[in-house]
Amino acid sequence: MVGRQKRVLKGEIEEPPTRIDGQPEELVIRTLLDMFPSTLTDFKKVRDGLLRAKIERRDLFKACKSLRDNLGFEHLSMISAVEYDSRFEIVYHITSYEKRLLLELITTTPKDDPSVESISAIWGGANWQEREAFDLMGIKFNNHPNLQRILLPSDYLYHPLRKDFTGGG
Amino acid sequence: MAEMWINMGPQHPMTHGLWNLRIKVDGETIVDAEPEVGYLHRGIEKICENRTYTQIIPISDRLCYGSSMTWSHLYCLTVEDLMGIEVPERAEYIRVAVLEMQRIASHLMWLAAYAADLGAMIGFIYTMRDREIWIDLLQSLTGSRITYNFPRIGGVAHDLPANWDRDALRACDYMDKKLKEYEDIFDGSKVFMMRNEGVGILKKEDALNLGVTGPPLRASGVKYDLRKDQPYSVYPELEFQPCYHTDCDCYARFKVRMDEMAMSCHIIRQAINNMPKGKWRVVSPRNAPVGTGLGRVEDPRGEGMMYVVGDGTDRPYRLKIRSPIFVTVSAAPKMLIGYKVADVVAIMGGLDMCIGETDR
Amino acid sequence: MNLFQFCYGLIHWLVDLINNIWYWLGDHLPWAFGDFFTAVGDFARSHEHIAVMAIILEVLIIVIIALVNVLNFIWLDRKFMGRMFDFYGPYYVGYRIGGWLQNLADGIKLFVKEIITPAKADRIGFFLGPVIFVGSSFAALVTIPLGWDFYIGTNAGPTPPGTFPGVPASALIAFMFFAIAPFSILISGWSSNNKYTLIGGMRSAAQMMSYEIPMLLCVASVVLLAGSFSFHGVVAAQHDIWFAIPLFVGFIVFLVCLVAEVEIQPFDLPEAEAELVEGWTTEYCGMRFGLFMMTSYLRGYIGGALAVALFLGGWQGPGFIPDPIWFLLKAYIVFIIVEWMRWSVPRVRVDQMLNIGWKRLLPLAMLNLFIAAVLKVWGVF
Amino acid sequence: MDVVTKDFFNWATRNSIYPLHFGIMCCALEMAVASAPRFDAQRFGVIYRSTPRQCDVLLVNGPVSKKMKPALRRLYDQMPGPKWVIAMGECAISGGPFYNSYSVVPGVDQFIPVDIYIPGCPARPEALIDAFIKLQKIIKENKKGLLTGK
Repeated sequence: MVGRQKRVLKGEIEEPPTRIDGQPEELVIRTLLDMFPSTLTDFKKVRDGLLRAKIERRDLFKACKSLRDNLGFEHLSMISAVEYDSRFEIVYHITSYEKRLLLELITTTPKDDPSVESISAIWGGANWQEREAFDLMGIKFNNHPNLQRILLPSDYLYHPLRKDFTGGG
Repeated sequence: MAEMWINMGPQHPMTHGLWNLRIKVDGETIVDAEPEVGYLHRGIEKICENRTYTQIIPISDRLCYGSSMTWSHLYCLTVEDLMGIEVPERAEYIRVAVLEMQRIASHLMWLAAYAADLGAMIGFIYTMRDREIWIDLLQSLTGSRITYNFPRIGGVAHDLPANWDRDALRACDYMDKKLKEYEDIFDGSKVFMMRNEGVGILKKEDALNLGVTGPPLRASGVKYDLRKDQPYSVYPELEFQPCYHTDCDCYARFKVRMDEMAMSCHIIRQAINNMPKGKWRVVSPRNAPVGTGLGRVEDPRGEGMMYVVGDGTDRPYRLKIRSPIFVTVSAAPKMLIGYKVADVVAIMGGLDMCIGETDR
Repeated sequence: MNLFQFCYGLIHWLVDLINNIWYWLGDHLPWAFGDFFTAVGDFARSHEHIAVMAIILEVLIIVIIALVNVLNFIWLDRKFMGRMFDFYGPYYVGYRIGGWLQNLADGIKLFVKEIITPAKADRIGFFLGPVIFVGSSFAALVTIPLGWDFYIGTNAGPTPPGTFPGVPASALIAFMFFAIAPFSILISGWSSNNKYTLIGGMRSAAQMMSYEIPMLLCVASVVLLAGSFSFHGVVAAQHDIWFAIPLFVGFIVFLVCLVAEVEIQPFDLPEAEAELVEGWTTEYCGMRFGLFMMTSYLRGYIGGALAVALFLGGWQGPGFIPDPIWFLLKAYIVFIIVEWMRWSVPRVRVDQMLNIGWKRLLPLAMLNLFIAAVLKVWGVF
Repeated sequence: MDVVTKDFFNWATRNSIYPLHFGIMCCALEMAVASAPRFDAQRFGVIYRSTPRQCDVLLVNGPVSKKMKPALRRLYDQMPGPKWVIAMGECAISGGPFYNSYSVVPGVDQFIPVDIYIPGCPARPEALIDAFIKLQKIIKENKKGLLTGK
């Protein structure tokens, strides 16, 4: 057993800091609300380590840039596009490895103009996820380097995850 | 030799699934690379919108054939978050034991494919042989070899069979011995080290920027394991450490996975020894409330995530799946450019491709 | 009695048998065919004709032995691999003889398969690749003697003192033919018009360039010690001690180069399965592929035979077993050691392969040659 | 000539089956397991080749998406005759759980003739070995001269 421990652990053992005081969440909330007082709404701490906020799409790029540069959110986990009756919601899940936080940033686009600013210049991992959202849901990402279909054949005509698509599934 | 594009795939021994890696080579050196996925796109997200919550569990099993238990568990976790269900503690312990078994089986599968890619047939055969032990354990628990359909919304399908815990502990002891043997086979082989050390460097900044998660991220020196840092099941009550490495190369990825297998054995032992008695399932409601649910687990391949939107009916309004490999493979050009054609198998094999979840 | 004398005698006996009837026919046929019959019969009885027929028979015998050996080798390879890997290997085809018929079934099936020439392939090169590969390998094969009396030669009488029976400079000829095969790989790789095969062919050319030189340097050290270019001379010089013992470094270098030359596992870069689909055989199907596969094992057999003849004392052993059996036994053991390496070692990369060839094996081969020269100067041999 | 040789060729053909090393989804894992020690398909002379030029059997082991369909058809066309197709698992037979998906071809037999269907989701390795034995029977009973194709 002793040998096993020695083999597995690389370097010193570091205990993760306790998160009971909720300090990092409040820091993030304060900073973001200071920067975008008018466009950032519905800030909410869902549970420990998970925050939720809505932002208007014109400030999305700036908000993401300051999230990465000032607040240490270095990892974009997921981009999901959801279709509602009159709007598309694009949900960005952004992780901070140091603060152990997950921020759920929701932005809305109207149905007749489904386009937001691409954030693949900030997080390179957003590149393919935005292509996927374009492929399946038909959301245009402005200033994307290579916005093409990724999962479906390039001559496919529809965006199959939209609710009005009836081709199967 | 002039520069030329080579298509590796969709049918190619290197791919382990259906995808296409287009590389541009100058002689034997790669100057450009471009992965292309989508050959296994099944439209699971659309299918899930037309199935009830319970019907989706077997479909989520088929997301990733290497580690199907993880994905059905992730789905159940997400829907429990949406419905607000508290899972009994025994169910959580059973889930953790089974998940870590699945992690070992998945890593063994990766090791087999990796060894076969590098040309060491002996590695393929020995790891496949030892994977059967874990598959047998999971089979005696769930009745199936690959797609288990075992987690349920609000618990697990059934309790442990008799003597299963004893067999699992024995398998852990056996695995500890076998891991030493693998170290002899792989680390003791000069050729293996030559093929791995210093190959496929992915620096920490690039890994963070490109959204790489899981073992490749930890091999780049980021100590981040969701089980430890944003714990989701009963992982906070178990004692373990995330395995990481700072060399950023293929050997580091290999080493991280080998250490994770040993650590998983350690977790299985704890989970089985500390398992409380009690119920293993609570009844889940048929209809979900209006709202969103989020689940996030440490898949063997990285960060698996699901986002479900409920609209009050018995079917999800939208289910979004985040596949770790889908994001990781987009970092492939960063790792490939500048190396030789023969390094493609080492680098892409070190990522542990699973196309089922990538293409969804 | 050596093989040639045996074949000569056999042919002579057969010709005499047939000629009895032939002359009888010539005598009794009514028209003026008698002279013609006599002329043909006399030609058939002439020494030249019988010698040529005897040589053909010799080659046939050696090739049949080699082919049976190749079947054995493939069977042994798969069985050995199976035992290493916890399974049986071929088992049900030819159940009573341990699955030996499996390779025969494979070969016949490939014979039946359709042969496709890709539309954009260079047809001549695509056809010539297998021909040169198989032909050069068989040519290398027939120069290797299996025993003191078991070789392809024309000397009917006793050899004069100071010379050796068999083809003079047979070792040189064998290595010459042995080195042709990579060119055919390059031809077939290029003419298939496929990127994988092209890379495989180029790798093969690079490999041949870098491994032929240390290998021939090792052969040179052996020839230096033996003082003869023929296999008989080399083997006769190993009567007291195998060359593998004084030239141990050379033996190891020779084995490694041999593995690279016959393209098996750590050095099977031209047909690296993981990255180049099947390497330079990707576009070949049917019997052409079957010939490639058979010939690659045949080259394994030739390699084992060369190692045995040059370093392991050839057919010399305790006298109670016939020479060829000893020779084949040793060749099998060398082959099994090579296969052992094949199934347990990963594949090296192309630049590493060149590094090993030029930076490790070439200096070692030079060192070995130096050792041989010192031994020769001291008069040990 | 054919009368004399067909039994002999038939014996050889049925005893040396080379499937294509081609994995699509879950059943591909079971295909790999079938050639690993416990199930050991090599006993029957089953060897996986990586290039379609050297194969006898196309093993379709998963759902075929519409993006993959032309590539799979091309793989089938590249194989030299006589050739056979095994549809392994529900996905290859009928689309399986994804039968009504917008991007999955419901059954590989819509564009490739299939000889043997293996049910199961995923099909077990024993089922795959059983399919190989059934394929041997098919070849044996198919008494047409094998030189003329299937």
